Amino acid sequence: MPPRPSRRRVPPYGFLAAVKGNLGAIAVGLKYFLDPNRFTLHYPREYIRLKPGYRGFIVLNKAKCIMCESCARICPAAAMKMVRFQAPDPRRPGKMKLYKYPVINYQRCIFCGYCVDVCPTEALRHVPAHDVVYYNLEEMDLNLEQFQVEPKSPAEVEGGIPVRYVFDPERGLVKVPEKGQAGGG
Amino acid sequence: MAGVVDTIISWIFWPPLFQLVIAPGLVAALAIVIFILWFERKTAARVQMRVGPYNVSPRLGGALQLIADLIRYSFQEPIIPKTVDTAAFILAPLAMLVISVVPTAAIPVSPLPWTWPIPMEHSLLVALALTTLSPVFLVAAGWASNNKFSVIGSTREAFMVTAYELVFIISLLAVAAPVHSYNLVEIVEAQAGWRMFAILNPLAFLAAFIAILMSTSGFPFEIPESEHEVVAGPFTEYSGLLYGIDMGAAYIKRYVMSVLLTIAFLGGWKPLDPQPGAGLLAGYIAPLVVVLVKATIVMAVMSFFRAVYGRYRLDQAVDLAWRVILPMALAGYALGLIYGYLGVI
Amino acid sequence: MSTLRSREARAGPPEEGRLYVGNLDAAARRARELLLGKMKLGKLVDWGTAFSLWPVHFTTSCCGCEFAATWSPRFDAERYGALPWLSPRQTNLIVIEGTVTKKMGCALRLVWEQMPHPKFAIAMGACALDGGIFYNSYNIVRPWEVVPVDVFIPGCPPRPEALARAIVELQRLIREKGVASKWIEEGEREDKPAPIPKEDLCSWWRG
Amino acid sequence: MSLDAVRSRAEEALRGVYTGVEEGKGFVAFRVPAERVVEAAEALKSAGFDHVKSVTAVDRPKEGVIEVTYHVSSYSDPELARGIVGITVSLPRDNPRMPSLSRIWVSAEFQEREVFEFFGVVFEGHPDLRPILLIPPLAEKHPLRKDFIVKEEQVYKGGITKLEQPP
Repeated sequence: MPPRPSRRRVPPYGFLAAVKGNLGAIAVGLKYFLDPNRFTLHYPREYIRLKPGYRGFIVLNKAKCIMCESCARICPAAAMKMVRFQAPDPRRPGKMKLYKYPVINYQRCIFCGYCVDVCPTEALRHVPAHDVVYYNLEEMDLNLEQFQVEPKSPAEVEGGIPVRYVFDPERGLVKVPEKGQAGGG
Repeated sequence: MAGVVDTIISWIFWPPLFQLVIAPGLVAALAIVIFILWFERKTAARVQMRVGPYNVSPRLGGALQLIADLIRYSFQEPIIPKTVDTAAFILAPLAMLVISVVPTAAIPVSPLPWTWPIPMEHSLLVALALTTLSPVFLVAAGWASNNKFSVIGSTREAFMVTAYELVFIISLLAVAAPVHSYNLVEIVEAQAGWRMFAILNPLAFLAAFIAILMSTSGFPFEIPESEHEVVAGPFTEYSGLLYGIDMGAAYIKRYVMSVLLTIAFLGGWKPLDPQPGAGLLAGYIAPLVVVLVKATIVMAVMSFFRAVYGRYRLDQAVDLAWRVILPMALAGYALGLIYGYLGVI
Repeated sequence: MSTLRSREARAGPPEEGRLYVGNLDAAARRARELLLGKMKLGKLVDWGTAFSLWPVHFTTSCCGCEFAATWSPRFDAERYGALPWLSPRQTNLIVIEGTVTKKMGCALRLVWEQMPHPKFAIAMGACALDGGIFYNSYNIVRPWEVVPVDVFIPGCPPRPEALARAIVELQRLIREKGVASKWIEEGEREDKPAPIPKEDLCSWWRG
Repeated sequence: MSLDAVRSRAEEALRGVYTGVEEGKGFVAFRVPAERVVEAAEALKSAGFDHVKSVTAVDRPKEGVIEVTYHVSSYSDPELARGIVGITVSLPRDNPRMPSLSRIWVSAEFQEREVFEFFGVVFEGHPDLRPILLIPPLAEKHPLRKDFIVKEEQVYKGGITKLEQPP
């Protein structure tokens, strides 16, 4: 559609309008100064518990993995790779079998969740953790053992209080404590 | 023994020293400025539904934030680029700091003659003249930096100086007219009861208030250092302690001008009325505290405007100063002349 | 680029014909030993630096939105004493948000050099760590090849809590390791060497 | 519907110059020989198309051509602002040269520089034909040509580890 010429609303102009506008601005500022509606999340002490389905960190359940490589092939950032092991096959004694398991490199992972979606046996799943930071790059490149460990949100580990936000028609966003269990779990 | 203590006290409270260095001079200025900066950040946060500085000292509500900033600035690397004029670059902020405090020498905080640092008849004029000095050093700081943003910021400051100085002087002369005196003590003594000039002459008070905001880059007029346009204005090249001094000097100037505004318009020490023969506490310290509290409230109101107003453009600010605020100040002066002619006060 | 003049003065012998006021070098050293050794000034400096991390943000990609959200009312990061500042001379933290192209790498290096010591860097998002989905692009550099990065945040983009966590971790790093006081003690912070030298980054730059 | 007016105006201006027409949604492109592109551009400019929205190119190695397309539109004429008109030029792939249109439309200048560095198309008469986004060693390789190889990684990490037990 071509742009339609819009009719601009001209604000009221003049000395009285200016005085009124300034006083109105100060009045609004004073209203919020005297009765602030502060909904700041005090982050290390409080945290937002993520809803199910949030694309957080990814954890592997090795028992379910059928080594189909779909996750590594679909990864758009080439963050997920297959590591290969050659070991004796328990079903056919004397023969060797090639085992392949995915590992992830969080340096590149963009948390798109394609690998979780494509996994045919739900061996990969998202963990509701999202605020993990690293001091160096090496520890972000996980190996097979580290990939099976479920990462914990540091705020949860340090004993933060889970909160959630609800919309109040009069006051806007309001922070309320999460109902039910406090702490982890 | 008591004689020794008395001697020491008399040395500390020797007005020329005490007034310039301790209160309302440098030490009190720094303390109040640190409080006001914290208050400014907290107020802006409060109006914007935030918390503001908090985690540095949760029990005090983050009141130590400015101390932390000061420590960090003091122990950061002071970068002095090779392209600057080194002597001017270093001396300009220091001179600005010193010159900003100097007007307090002419501002009396008590009616008793032994508390005046320099007994003079025209103290209002002297204080006004001394407050006009510090922009020179701000412009010099920008010029010495030899950076395009600094030079642009300095030029903006120079524009602002031409815009606000006249307004400030005329609006303060509106106070001197009805009293028939340039002596600040007489001006305060004329404001007995609730007849303070802020109520009698609101036009001049408002003009002086806006002129203070303009002169110290208060928030609606933070034009020389507007960081979205010129990086940090005259302070672009300053880092570490020198930048802290720079910023502190601007706020100290605002503080000194607020003290002057308090004396001239808000009745100074007026709820108190020290009689001749009053002691150190009743005659000097108590009026001083009243003045400082009033000045702090004035600065707090100025800080509150940071949360309400957006920044003006340079042309808008200069236009406002010449077309609206200057006629307002002149009208206030006319009102003061009428008061003086009728002998209201 | 810029030097500490006193360091220059300390290095060479006093020139003849200059006003020579005692042994300034030894006096400075003694004062430093007194302040750092006896009065435990280092802890104070670390405390001040940790709670006064003013970030200059180097926004090249979508992570800038999350940076803005972190300083928004909901995740107010000014609680940690971090005030976003747009002039690098007065800051001590750079937050690298997003893909850094080869041409932008030079700008990143120049901004980094403008900042006074002690200074810190946070690399935010997958693009700033290893390129993200642009890992095989012909025109990007990794920010950790240009400046020494202290804290890495994975995510595309990370949530505001993750950036807040990075600031908290950086504060902990400064206070536990005493990075800021180490700078005063040794005069120079030991930078992790950046793999790409500045000459390669800024070969095209005529400035 | 609205494109028809734009199309008829452009056809009228380019009569006798263009050799083919392609049409898309809100877009019509005229194929113009390389030696007559300046003439076509001047005709469009005088017809009221006053700016270039984008200059792009497509590398077709099988046909041995690089097709450069100028998308032009109008700010001044609201009727012409309803559609976008393209002029497409086919250039030989081994020596792509064409006259610069930045003299006619100033807004084409930076985008011609971009096409120059990404495809190696030389715009003759361009006032300042330097690379704009890439830095020198890369800018000579013309990365958006189809024969520029970017590095790809395989889905396996490392080699094969021999184990005594299954992992």
